Formats: sequence, C-alpha cells, structure tokens
Amino acid sequence: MNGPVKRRDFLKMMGVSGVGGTLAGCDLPSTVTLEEGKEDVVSYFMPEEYVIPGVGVWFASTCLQCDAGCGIHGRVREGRFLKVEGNPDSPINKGKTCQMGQAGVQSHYNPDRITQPMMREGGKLIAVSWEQANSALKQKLSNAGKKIGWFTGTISGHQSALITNYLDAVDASTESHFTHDVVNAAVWQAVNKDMLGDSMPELHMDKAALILSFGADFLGTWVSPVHFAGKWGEFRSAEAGAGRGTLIQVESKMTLTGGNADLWVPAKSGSEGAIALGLVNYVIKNSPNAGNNISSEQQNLISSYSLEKVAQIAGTSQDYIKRIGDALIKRSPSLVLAGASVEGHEHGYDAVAAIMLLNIVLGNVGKTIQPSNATPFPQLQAKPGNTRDLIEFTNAAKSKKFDVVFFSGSNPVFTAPDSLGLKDALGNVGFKVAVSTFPDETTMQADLVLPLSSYAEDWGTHVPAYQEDRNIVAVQQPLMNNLYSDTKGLGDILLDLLKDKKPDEYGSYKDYYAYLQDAIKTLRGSSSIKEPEAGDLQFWNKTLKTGLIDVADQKNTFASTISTENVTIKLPEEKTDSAYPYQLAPVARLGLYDGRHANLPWLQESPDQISKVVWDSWAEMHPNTAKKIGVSHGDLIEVASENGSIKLKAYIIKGVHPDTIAIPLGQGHEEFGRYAKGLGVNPLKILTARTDSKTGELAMYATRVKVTALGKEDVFVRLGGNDTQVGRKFVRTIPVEVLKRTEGA
Amino acid sequence: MKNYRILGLFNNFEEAFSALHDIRASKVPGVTIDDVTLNSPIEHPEIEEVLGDRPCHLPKFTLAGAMFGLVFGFLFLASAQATFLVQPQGGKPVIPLPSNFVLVYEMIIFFGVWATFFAFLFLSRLFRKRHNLYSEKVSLDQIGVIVELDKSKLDSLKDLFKQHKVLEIREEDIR
Amino acid sequence: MIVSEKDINEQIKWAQINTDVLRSLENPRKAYWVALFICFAMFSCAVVAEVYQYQVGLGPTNLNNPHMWDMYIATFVFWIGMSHSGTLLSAILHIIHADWRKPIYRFAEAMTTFSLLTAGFFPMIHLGRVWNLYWVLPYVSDRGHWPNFRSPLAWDAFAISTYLSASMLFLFIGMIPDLAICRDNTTGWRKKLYTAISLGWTGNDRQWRTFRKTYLLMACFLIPLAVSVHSIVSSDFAVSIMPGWHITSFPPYFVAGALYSGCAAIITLFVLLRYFFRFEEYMTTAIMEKTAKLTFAIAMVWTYLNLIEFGATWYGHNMYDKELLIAKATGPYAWVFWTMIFCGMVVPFALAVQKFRRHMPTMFVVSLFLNLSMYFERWMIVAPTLSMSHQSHQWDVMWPSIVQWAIVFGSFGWFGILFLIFVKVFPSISMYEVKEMVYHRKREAELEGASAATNKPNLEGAS
Amino acid sequence: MSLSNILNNWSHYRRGAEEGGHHDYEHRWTMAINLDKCIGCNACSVACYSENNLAVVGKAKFDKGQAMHWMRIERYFDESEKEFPDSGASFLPMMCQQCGAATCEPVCPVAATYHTPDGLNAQVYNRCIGSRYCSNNCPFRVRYFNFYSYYESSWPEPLNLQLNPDITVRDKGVMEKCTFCVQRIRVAKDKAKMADRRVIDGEFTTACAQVCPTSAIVFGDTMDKDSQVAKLWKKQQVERVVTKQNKSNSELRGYRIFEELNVDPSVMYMERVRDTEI
Amino acid sequence: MKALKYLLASTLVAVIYIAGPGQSPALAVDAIPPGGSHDGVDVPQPIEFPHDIHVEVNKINCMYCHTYARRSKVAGIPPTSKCMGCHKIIATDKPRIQKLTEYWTKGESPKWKKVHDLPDFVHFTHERHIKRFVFDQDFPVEDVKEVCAFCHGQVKNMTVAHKVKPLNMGWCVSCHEANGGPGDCWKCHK
Repeated sequence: MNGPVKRRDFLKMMGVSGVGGTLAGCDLPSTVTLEEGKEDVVSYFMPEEYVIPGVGVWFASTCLQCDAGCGIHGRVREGRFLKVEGNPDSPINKGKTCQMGQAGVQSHYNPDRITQPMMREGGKLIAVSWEQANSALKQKLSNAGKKIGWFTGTISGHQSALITNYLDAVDASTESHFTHDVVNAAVWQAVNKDMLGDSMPELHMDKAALILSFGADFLGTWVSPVHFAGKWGEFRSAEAGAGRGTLIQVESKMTLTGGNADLWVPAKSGSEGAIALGLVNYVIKNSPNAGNNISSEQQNLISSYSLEKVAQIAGTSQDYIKRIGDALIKRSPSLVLAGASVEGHEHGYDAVAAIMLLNIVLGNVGKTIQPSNATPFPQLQAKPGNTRDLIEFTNAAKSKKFDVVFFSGSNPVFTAPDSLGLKDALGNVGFKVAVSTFPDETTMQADLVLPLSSYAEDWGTHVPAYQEDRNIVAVQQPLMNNLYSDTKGLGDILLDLLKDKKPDEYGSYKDYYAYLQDAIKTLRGSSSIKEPEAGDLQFWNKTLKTGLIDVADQKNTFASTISTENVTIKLPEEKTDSAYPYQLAPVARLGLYDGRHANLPWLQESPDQISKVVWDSWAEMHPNTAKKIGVSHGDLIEVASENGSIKLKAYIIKGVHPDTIAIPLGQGHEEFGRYAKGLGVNPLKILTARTDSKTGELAMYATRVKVTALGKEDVFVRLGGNDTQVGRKFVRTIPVEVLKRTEGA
Repeated sequence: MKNYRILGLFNNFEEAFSALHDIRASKVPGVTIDDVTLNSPIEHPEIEEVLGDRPCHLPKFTLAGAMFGLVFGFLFLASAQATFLVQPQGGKPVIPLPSNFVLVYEMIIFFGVWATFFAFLFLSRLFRKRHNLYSEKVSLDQIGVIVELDKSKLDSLKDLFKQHKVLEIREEDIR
Repeated sequence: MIVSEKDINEQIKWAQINTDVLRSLENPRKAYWVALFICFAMFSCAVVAEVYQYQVGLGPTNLNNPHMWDMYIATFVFWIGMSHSGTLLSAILHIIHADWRKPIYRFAEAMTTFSLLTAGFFPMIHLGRVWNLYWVLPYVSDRGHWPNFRSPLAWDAFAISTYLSASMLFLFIGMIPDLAICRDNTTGWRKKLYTAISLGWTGNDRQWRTFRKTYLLMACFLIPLAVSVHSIVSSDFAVSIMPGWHITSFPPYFVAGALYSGCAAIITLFVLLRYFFRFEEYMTTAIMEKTAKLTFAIAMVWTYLNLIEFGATWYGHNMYDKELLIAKATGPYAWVFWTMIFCGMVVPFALAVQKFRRHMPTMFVVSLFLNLSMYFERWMIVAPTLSMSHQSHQWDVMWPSIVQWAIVFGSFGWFGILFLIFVKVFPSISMYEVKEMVYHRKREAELEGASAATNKPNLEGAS
Repeated sequence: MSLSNILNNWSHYRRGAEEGGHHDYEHRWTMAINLDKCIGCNACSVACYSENNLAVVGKAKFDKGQAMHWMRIERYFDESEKEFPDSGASFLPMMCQQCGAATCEPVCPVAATYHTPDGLNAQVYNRCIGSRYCSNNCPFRVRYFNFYSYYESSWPEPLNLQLNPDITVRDKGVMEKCTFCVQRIRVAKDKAKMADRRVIDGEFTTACAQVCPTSAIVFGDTMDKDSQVAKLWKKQQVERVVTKQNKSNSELRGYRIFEELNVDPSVMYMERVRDTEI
Repeated sequence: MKALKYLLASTLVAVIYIAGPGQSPALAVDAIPPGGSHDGVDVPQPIEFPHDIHVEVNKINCMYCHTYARRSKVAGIPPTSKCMGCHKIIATDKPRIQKLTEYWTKGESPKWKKVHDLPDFVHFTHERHIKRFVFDQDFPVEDVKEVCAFCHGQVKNMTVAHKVKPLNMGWCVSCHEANGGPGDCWKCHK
C-alpha cells in the first residue's frame, strides 16, 4: 500500500467549474437560474476511502509565511486548498495562526506567480523550457567550478542540509551559503550565546509577573510571534501562576506589542542600553535581592548611569525610569527583552548585553529565561537569516568571488540599502539564478529564473529556530497538486543539482519526496526520536498526520556561572546632528513583514495595527515634531538621509518619540506583481550602511534623517474615521486592582 | 308617454330657473320637475331649491370601500405575518400593531378612494353616448334645460320657454 | 399703503374664460420647444447615469459604509414634499371654501402627481438590485415570502401607491368638466383624446351632484392621506434608532416642510405660468399675495418646529444627538446647514412685506431660495446624520459623486417634461371653477351692492 | 386556516423579545471576547476574509469607505486613566453582534434579514434588494454593502480557486455581514443530527475564534449550560434581553456594547485591564 | 343597514382571500412526496449511461454508486474505478463500456453534464434528506430509489438522468411545509 501516492492523486483538482458559488448579477426568479446540462461535473478517478466530495479534509503541514515554523492544517476540498488553520499539535502555535499564515492560500493561488523557467536574453527575461534552462544552468555551473554561492532566507531542515551537501559537492565552503533576513534577532542571539551559552533560550512569559521589553515586538514580528501571542494569553490571564502579568514597553515607536503595554515609555532608539544600565544601577541600590555577579569595572560604569542621566539620554521623563525600576524590584520574576531598535545601532551588541545584564541582576535567568532544547540533528538546524550575510555577500560579490549564485527565499535587492551597493555588486556575479515563486526584485535581476512551487505544493522539513516546551522537526507536505505543471519544489531542484554532482549518492531518488521519505526513515533510526512507531510506514503516516516529528528533549545548559566578566559594555556618548535631526526607525509590521507579503491582497487590505493605514506607506511622527516641521496629518513629506530620500505621507501620532521618524517596512516594491508594485516607499533604501561593531550586523536604526514638508495630499487610505471613542465606552478599561478583587489576579 | 325630448338653452341661471319654477308650478300640465334635466357649465349652489332633492348614494360606496380596506387590510397583514416562513422580528411581536395600524390606515384610504371613483363613474352615468340634444354652448356659458315629455305637451312647453327668453330650442323624437 | 385688490375681475365673461384658457393649449411657441428640449437633455443625463450605475453597481455614487443613503433619498423626500402643494391648495382650501384657490389649483395638483411620479423613481434608483423591486409588493408567492410589513420602506410602497392613485384620481376627476369643454372646442386628435377621457360628461345635474360629492370625499381622503404619507416618509428616519433620525417631532416637521416646499414650488410655477401664458387676468397679484401669506405662515411653522428640534436636542442631554447637532453646525457640512437656516428661516420674512409679495420677479427669486433651503434640509437630514452615528469608529465625511448629481439633476428634467406636456395638453387653469368663482363673486357683489348704500366705491376703479 | 391560526396563536404572535420572542431557540450562538487578551493583531480579520469569501476592494475603493471586513479591529487611543499613549492603544474586535432584538431586522423591506431559531441575524443574499436600510439602522455599523461586482476584480484567476464553496460569493447590490460562520454551524449541526446528538461545545468554532493567537475570542452555544462561553457569561453575570445589567458584583468585567439601546447583542466583551500600580 | 351589508360582504371576501394562501404547519408522520413536474431538456452525456439497466434489471441500489449521498451534501458521481470494478469483467463488448474502458486506460474520468443543477446560492444537502426520509423512518434502504424519486423522478426508467421536477424554491418550500422541514432561509442560502 502506498497511501500517500494515492493521496496526492486526491489533491488533483476536480472539475474547474463550480469554483465558488456566485450570486448571479441580474437574477430573475429562481427558475431562470436553474440550469440543466450547463455545468460540468467530473468524478474522481480512484479516490481514497476518506475522500468525500463536498466534505473538507484537513492535512497537516508547516507554514512558511515567516520563519517561526508554525504547524498548520490546510483544508482541502475537491482537490483545492482552501483555508489555513493552526495545527493544535504543534508546540509552536498550538492551533493558532497569525494573519500572514492565513494569507498563505493567497501566496499559493497568487495570480502573479512564475509559471515557467525564464532566461535573460538581450536584457529581457524570456520564457524557456526546463530543458533549455537546465542545459544553460549545467553549462554555467561546470564553468563556475567552485565559485558557486547560495543566497537564501532563514532555512533549516533537509533543504538546508541539501544546500550544504551541494556546496560540499562542488568544493565550495559553507561560507558560500548566505542567509539573509531583515527581520531577525541576530544580535540578541549573539549576546545570548556569549553570556548564557545558549543563543535561543526559552522565554517563559507565562511565568513572568512583569515583562520589560525594549523594542521587542514579540506579538508582532519578533522571533516567534504566534507562539508568544499564545503565551501572552496565559500571561494576561488571572489564572496564570504569577497572576495577570504586566508589560512595560520602552521603544521609540509604538509597535503592536507597545500598543498592548500597561506602560508605554517613549525613548530614543539607541538609548536602551543606557536605560538598562540605569535600571541595573537603580535595582542594585534599592533591592536587597539583586544579584551581584558584576565585575568591579562594570560596577564603575554602571554607577555612572544615574536615573537623571539615563532619562536625559533617552529623551524621556525620569519618572518613567523610576517607575520601571520600582516595578522591577517589586515584581518578580520578570523578563527583559531586547528587540530590533536596540540591536540596530553600532553599539547594538553592548546595549543588548546591558539588557541581559539587567536580566541577570534581576535573577530572571533560570526562572523566566531557561535553557532551550538542542536539536539532535545539527545538519537540520536553522540557519537564521541576518544582515551580516548581506553585507558579506555584497563584499564577496564585489570582489568577484562568485560566478553562479542561487537566490531563493530572500529578496536582497529589495532589502539592501542603496548605500550598500548591492546592485553594482550583483553585476559582478556572472550568472544569477533565482529559484523563486514570485517575480520579485531579485528575481527580475536574475539571469535564469526557475519557477518554484508554492509552499502548499512542496515537501520539506523545518526546524524552528525558537522552540519551547517540546522539541520538534516540522514537516511540510503538499496540500494540493501543482497549480502550474512547470513549477518545481526547492528540494527537487536541489536534488537535481546534486544528482549531477553525486549521481551514485542521490541518483536513486526519483524525486525529493522519495528522498524525504528515506531521510525521515533515517531520522527514525536515530535514538533521538520520541515514540518511534512500529514500522517505517506507520511512522511516516503518523508524521504526515501530525505534521511534525517529536524529538526527545535534550536541554542545553547555561554557562555554569553566568557572569558578565567577559562582556564589556561600552555605550557611546550621544551624537547630535543638526543637519539630520531625526532618527529613522524602519519598523517591520505584522502583515507585510519585511515586504515579502506585499503581494498578498488580504494583507495589503488588512490595516496596520496601530496606524490602521492600508495599501500605503506612511511616516509616523510626534505632534510636536510635526508642529516644528510644519506638517499636518496626511501631508506629503520628504524624508532624506545622507544616502537618498523618499516621499511619503506624514502620520501624526503620539505613539512615537519626538526625535524619531518611523516608517514601516514592506511597501515600495518596484516589481513583485500587481498587488505590490508601485505602492508606498521602502525606507530600507535610504539607510546608511553602518554596522554593529561586534557582530557586523547592519545597524538598521542608526540612520539619521531630515524632513521637509511638501504640502497637502489626499487623506490616508485607512480604516475608520476616528481615533477616539468620543465618550462612548466601547473599550472599557479597569485598573488591575479591580481584576484582583473579582478574579484574584 | 314621454316620447319627446326638448332642450331649451338659456342665457343665465335666473332665466332658466324662472322657467323651471313655472314647470314646478305645473304651468304645463303633465310635465313635472322630475322630467327635467338641467345642463350647466357650473353647478349652481342652490340647485336643490329648484330641482328638488335628488338622492345621491355615493358616500355609501365610499364607506364600504373604506371598511373593506380596514377589515381586509388587517386580516391580510396579520395572516401574511403569521404564515411567513421566517421572522424578521427585531425583538418585536410577529403581528406588530403599530406598523399594521399604519398600513391599515393607508389601505382604508386606498380602497375608499377607488371605491369612490368607481362609484362616481357608475352613479353619474358616465360612459354614455351623448344624445343629440347636447349643445356645446352648455360647456361655454349657457344653461340647458332638457325636458322629457309627451308630444302633446311640446308646444305649451316651448311657449313657456319663450316666455323666459329662451335662446334656442331643439327637440328630438326618442321613440 | 395697503392696497387691496380683487382676487379676480368678476366681470370676465364665461366665454372669455374658455377662450383664454384654451388659447394656452394651442400653438406652442419656440420657447416651449426649447424648454422641452432642455428638460429632455437633463433627463438624458439621468438616464445615462442610471444605466451606468445599473451596470456597475452603486459604487460610483461614492456611497460607503456609514453613508448608505445620500442624495437619492434626500431627493425622494424633496419630491414627495413638493407633492403636498396640490393637496394643500386643492383639498384643504376646497374644504374650507377658500375660493381663491380656483385659478391656481389645477397646476398645483398636476405638480402633485408629477412630483410623485418623479419621487417614485428614487427609491428604485437607490436600490442595489432594482430588478428585484417587485419583492416589495405583497403578492402571494409559493416561496412563502412576503415583504416585511414592519419596514418603513414597505410602508413607503403602500403610501406612495395610495397617494399616487388618490392624487391622480383627484386631478382627473377635477378635470373632467374641463375636458368636456376642451372636447367641445377642439378638432382632430385632440377632439378624439378629449372625447375619450371626458368620459361623456355633459354637465347635467346628476353628474354635477355626484361630482360634487365625489370631489368633496376625495378631498376629505386626501388631507389625512397627505399627512400620513409624509409621516411615513419621516418614519423612514424616525423609526430607526440613528441619532438625528430618531426624533419624535419628525412627522409634523416633515409635513410642515413638505407644505413649505410645495408652496414655494407653487409660487415658482405660478410666476412662470403667469408670465408665459399671459394669465395675468386669472393668476392675479391678489392671489399671489394670498399664496405668499400662506407660505409665510407655513414657513413660520417649519421654523418653529426646526427650533423645537434644536432646542429639544440641546436640552435633551442625549450625547449622540447633541454632538451630531454641533457637528452639523460646525463641521464640514456647516455651510449647507447655515444656508438651509438662512434660506428657510430668514428669507421667508421677505414674504411679510407686501411690496415684495406683489412683485413677481422678487417672488420668483424668493421661492427659489425657499426651494433650495428645503432641498438642503432633506439632504442635511440624510447625509450628514449618517456621517456620525453611535459607532464613532466609522465616522466619515462624504460628498456625492457626479452620478448622483446627474440623476438628481435629471429628475428635474423629467418633472419638467411631464409638466410641459401637461400644460399643452390639459388646461392648466380650471375653467369651470373660475366660472364658478366669477359667478359667485358677481353675485356677492350684487348682493352687497343691493344691501349696502350707494356710496360704495366703484369696484372697477379700485385697481 | 389562517384566520383560526391567528386567533388561536394570538398571544404567541404578540410576544416580543422581552417575553422570549417568537422562537423557541435551539441554540443561542454567542461570543465572549476578552479585551485584555486581545492584542489587535488582525489575524481574525484575515481569517474571516479567508473563510467567508470577502472581497478585496483595493486602495481606491477602500479610500471611499467601501471596504468589506466583517471583522474589523477598531483601535482607539483614549479611555484610560492615564494620558495616551501611556497605556498603549485600545483594540476592539467588532463584528456583527447578532443582536437578539436586532434593529436591522424590522427595517428590511423584503425581510432579507431575519432572526433564525439559532438566535442569529441571518442575511439572505439572494433575497436582498439592496435598500441598505439595515446598515443605516445598525448602531455597530457592521454591515457591508457590495457596491461593485467584485468577482473578477477581487479574485483574478487562479485566486478564485481559493473561494470557499460553502459560501455564496456576493454580487453587486447585496448587503453582507458576519454570520458567525454559519457554514461551520451548519456542518456541525448536520453532523450532530446525523449522529442523533446535540452539538458538542468545542466541536467547531468560528474562523476568528479558531485563529485568535491569544484565545481572546470564545465562541459557543449559551443554550448548552456547560459550554465555555455559557460559563463565561454566567461568571460575568451578563444577562440577555436586559438593557442594564444587574450584577451582584458591579466590578465584574463583562459588558455588552450598546445594550442600553435595547438591541440585545450576543457578544460579551470583557473589560481591558491596565496595571495602574506601576 | 346597507352599510352593514357592505361590511359583511367585504369581510367575507377578505376571509376567503386569506384562507387561500394560508397553511397550518402540518407534521407528517410519513413523507408527503412533493408534487409538481418539469419537462427537462435532454442533456447529452459523454456516455449514455443506462440507469434503467442498472436499477431495474440488475437491481443495484442508488447509493451503491452514488455512495456519498448519505455522507455528504452531494450525492457524487461514482469514481471511474467503481465503474471498472464491475466492467472490467461485465459486458466488456458493449460500445458504451468500451468507451468507459478508453477513459480508464487514459486515466481520466468522463466529463458529465450536471442535470440537476441548483443555483450557486442554494446549498442543498443530500445526507440530511436521506437521513430524514430513509434512516429515521426505517424505510428499507433497498427501496431508497423511491425516496430519490421525490426529486429526481423515476430514474429507474431513464437511461441518462432527465430532470422531471422543477427544483425551484417554491417547490422546495411546499415540500418542506408539507413534511415539517425547516423553514429557515439559512438552511439553504448562505
């Protein structure tokens, strides 16, 4: 019995007609709309028992809309993939999804997908057959020798392993695999690695009484948003161990998480490290329980950060800092997080380290911050995307290190700042191969475009970078047969490349599906699998049914004595620049994310959570700033840095620090299909390419800008006409004391 | 035997009425006021004094129509509401009195008006061919007195008309 | 100096009346054709817009989530309001024996019918799926479906059909004696037409007797009907729970507004007919004065009800109503609001001045202002109220689009077409009633002359 | 006989919502939304687009206010003891409240919107003639009108393959609104009836409740006393039909929006909590 | 007096009128089959499937082939594999079966034309009707064709299906009323 093959047959679409019931336009009485012999009805050829027309069946898979690795269930009816729901078995998302996950069906059915291979001829991409594409590729590859590179987004599982194997097979170093993502926590991970010895520790939010987050948008885009949102539900409930938790958010622009804070403190981006040190200072002075594993050198540094000084650096009121300090002393355990706005500076590493120091001093390590599980399959482990690879790749390309580069799952042409010079560098790459689903900016620069199947048509395994509670390998399986017969899965393309190089090792596999079945059989053989079923087939079937493989716990250990000895924290004096008086905050938002979802109409039409703007870009600024510049809500402004300028509309809101101009990521696509093209602007383009001094990550928040008013524009396209409730009590707010009385929080 | 019809056209109501007074006073024996039809461009306000009370049953029709509207209206609405497959209730009773009152009110008027109209057509004996004695002068400014009578009385009536300055006399045989 | 003047010269010969009025039916002048063409062109705009809207959907009208209704409904209310003129002048004044109505009620009644015919279009035009309009009618269906008798829109369907049939019958019955006159004085196709529709009227005493009763009963029906129709139209708003609509005083307010706009429209048409058809003998300045006084009185009623509404809102302490009132007076729609207040509450004081009342061009301009005010009033009720509701999140400011404008504009053309055809096919002055009026006036004068002393001034010298 | 029907059942036909109304409810689908858990992330809104074939109208029409989002997250910046933005924003998921005494129902001229024996406000698309009165009379403004025919513009091929076949795609001129995912209710009820049992709590839920990452939305049947939602309503002492809640503890968090308008909403919100001690 | 007569007369007319369309909800113990008829058009099918032979001669139950009817809203066209289950052996010489075998070897299913096609906004469900009229009434399942015939006519006498019932809303509603079916719009329209 080879069930899955038949099941894949079931994923074939039944008849094309009767797609969605429509209400006819000018319908006369119903007798007229009753038809006979007009519509086709096609039966299954040879269906599985459980297949019933008219009844939806759910298949487990893994969401690839971001890198969190949520488990999903896809609803399949008559061979059509219709809806995404969360997989309740998955420890990542526990049956929930975010809006990006929901919009997965649209990235599958997107009308702008690449349907066939394309090759550049005379400066234009021309549709070619797979044979032509393969022969051209083969020739280029054989000429390139080992000057071959792969440029991907965050990647893990067997696809990642195959890339490594391929690079091995052509004798290129693993350094030739670049993973790039604009939305990342690379600096935070580096600090964790250095200070705790575990780059992705488990964050037990539900156990925390207080979360102090420095710009970490953990409900929106940070690390594993759906997981944290689930934890948030527990954190906020009165039944939780520590009672209803309190969130304090310190950031320069109100993120979705900031919008949910009990106390939201505006602070300049880049000053968070100083605030953390100020808090460490305050806590040590005022709390008897504060840990004191701090070197004397650091002690000196810390003691120089008085609340007064800190408040001044942060551009906020001293009262706020004091309140935070008091809360930290009173509420325990707590959890202090650092997000993109902390990391995105030349001293980003130091600032994050200062924040981790605060955690250590508060004794959170071991309580709310716990060691994570190590995956027993290092070759499958996630290679988290970062921006250092983007810079390194640019430099490598500039020095003509690559003849052939494969791009997949990342759009560096869109995300790289102009000042980095990536576009020029790409000119030095002999042959650019884009393995892509959509005609994004990078794809349109490529010399060869290989049409990639959507995530709902492909096989794969994924190891989520952030895991808590359980240790899993997430499995991705097709929810539908290929919509376009010419598209191929990433695994299949990699396998084809490998078959060329190592025919004896990979030649026996018909396709990636066969390879994966074999690979999972191998995984089962290892001792690290929890509950391996009786036989291979049963295990395989169970894997497909649950959409994941349970891996035995294998906890990392934190460094035996967590000390900050080896971490030097150096925070620079604040610089002011009268020519460019404002900080630019390029903020990722849940929805369009870093821009990869700009071609999904649902997400374009889904308003930004804070500004409620749709289909557009905007620049958030504080009313005082707006008054100073002389713009009013909805006016057109020009935001200029040393490296270029963009024009967009001003959105005046108090939820931003007066020194900050916040512009969301995601829009400003020059390519990427009908829904993305020509909407809004891309703030990444005008970033100044500075890097974090320790990790080499791009300093995303270090760019300074000036703003000029350009006059009136039409009003925003946004949801709702009113920001206030005008005295109506739609959302009623009670103080936590009341909740304590009624529900004992 | 009333086998003759005669029309006398008068210049004004006074002259026509004085002729009619004479008829009433039985100046011409055998011709009574009930044989007289008065054609006029307007309705004279004191016409009853001259022609006597002649019955008009119109209001009864109107009342009947209105009452039908009332009873039928309410029963129609209530039964429709009660047999309706679904109930667009909005928290209101299935048979809501205020809105039914409004509609019944309209239906009273609707049926009342139409009943009146048809009664008018019926009672005023419209849709009949105008007889030959009809004079277009009546619609202009003259008053016509039509009398149905026996031929034998014709001459005496003509004389009576002439006494009252009749302008024109026409006659026809209606046997 | 107070000048009193006779409503009509009672010395006019009956034959003269026939000649004068029938003259207006003949030989349309060039101006008539130009006017008809303009009206037709206006109507064509509406047809084009409606065809477009039918094809595409209601999107191009700019309607949106809070603004589900706009100019279509406002115009509907406006035309329904206009229709109250005829009812007022003919039915009410008939019952109270105000005989000065007689020369002018005919065109007022025609206006009633034609405004209703125009108004009736708007609920249809504003529907999203107009092809299913018949679902509003209560017919027996095997689907077990009825219209929803709770809905004021269904009441509208009942009320309008009742009102339309009643007013058409009223107009038609009142016209039968005149049609007979036309029949007796025309030739060719007109003769055939009038012969057919005068239903064999000969003017005998039986017909007159029944006619009088019918006319009186119809008038009796029409008065409560007119009041109920506009109350029902007001229920479209008052029955809802929207702040700014859910107002107890809406029915009388709407009725007063309807009479107001009807009177204003009568003045407009009065001046036009008097000028174009040279009806100075019949549509005299004295009648104009009376009409203007009536209009002024109604204007004051309307003003009072308006102020009552504002006052009640202000002291009512209903948060929603109050903020809406403030927003209307100060928000983006304020200029409409204040224009309405000025034209509807201040301009009518011109009617209190006799000099103005007797000056036709002034009256024409004033009546246009009053009409404008009444249109704005309806629009203020519909659109700006919707811009603010209970749900403050959905507040919005919206202005109607060209499609709406075109259809509203075209509705005036449609009304114009109907009215222009009417005045050339039917006598726009009631001949037999003017004859009655002249007859009565003359008799009164004679009686007075007989009873009073001989030193009474010569009536003819008074003017 | 209709006449005898009217006479015999007169008192029944005269029952308003206060006396229990016309229906003997089979189910009473209700929701409870914990505003302290809601983070305003919009997942519910997009899930609703996905489940219910909602049209994407595009930038220009969104600007006109013609967007369709049965579930919208309203964001407010006030209602706090502290001055904004001290305690963040307030998020309010707003969808059709399936009122027990819905104001939209009595005003529809053709009864396209009516009350089902499940206590829902049904909107029957093929009966709707588009008078839009219901939307005007909805205090929550949660009814959305198809101002255009969106089939071709919103679902260019192959996007139309995503359309949920259990739900009609609405054409121009039709009003639509949240149905509490009636197609899911229907499937669950059919399933239960096929097995001769009642619907089990948690057997199914609406798209928004299912997706909600923080589980802020709870959906269920209050006729089933053991359901999660019934327990929440009971715990918060929120009663149906009344226009003012009479709670033994006035500090309980449950409330219904606009219940003072006597619309009897089926959605209970639980107050947002903010820590004012810090 | 006369007025009273008028009143009585008008009342009588009203009552007679109302008595007509009204129905009292009747609870049927046994099913009352829907009436009505419809003269359907002949719909050409890729293979002229002989229902009569299968039902009348071979006595095959409707739900043997239309097996989804009791489990799903659609009755379903049987998968090609089901046809071939018998016709690999039976009647392989007949031209219609040869046509079927051709499809089978190509690995395709025939493209049938829908005969009983409801508008897209009507969501009819077979399983509930089968449950109500067959299983709940202990109606012998082997005679299910009599229940199917309520809406599909006597298919046992047809080759390819032919529409003989109107299948419009009024027809559906009348049967629902007669048999106490749900009167809720949302049962079918959503």
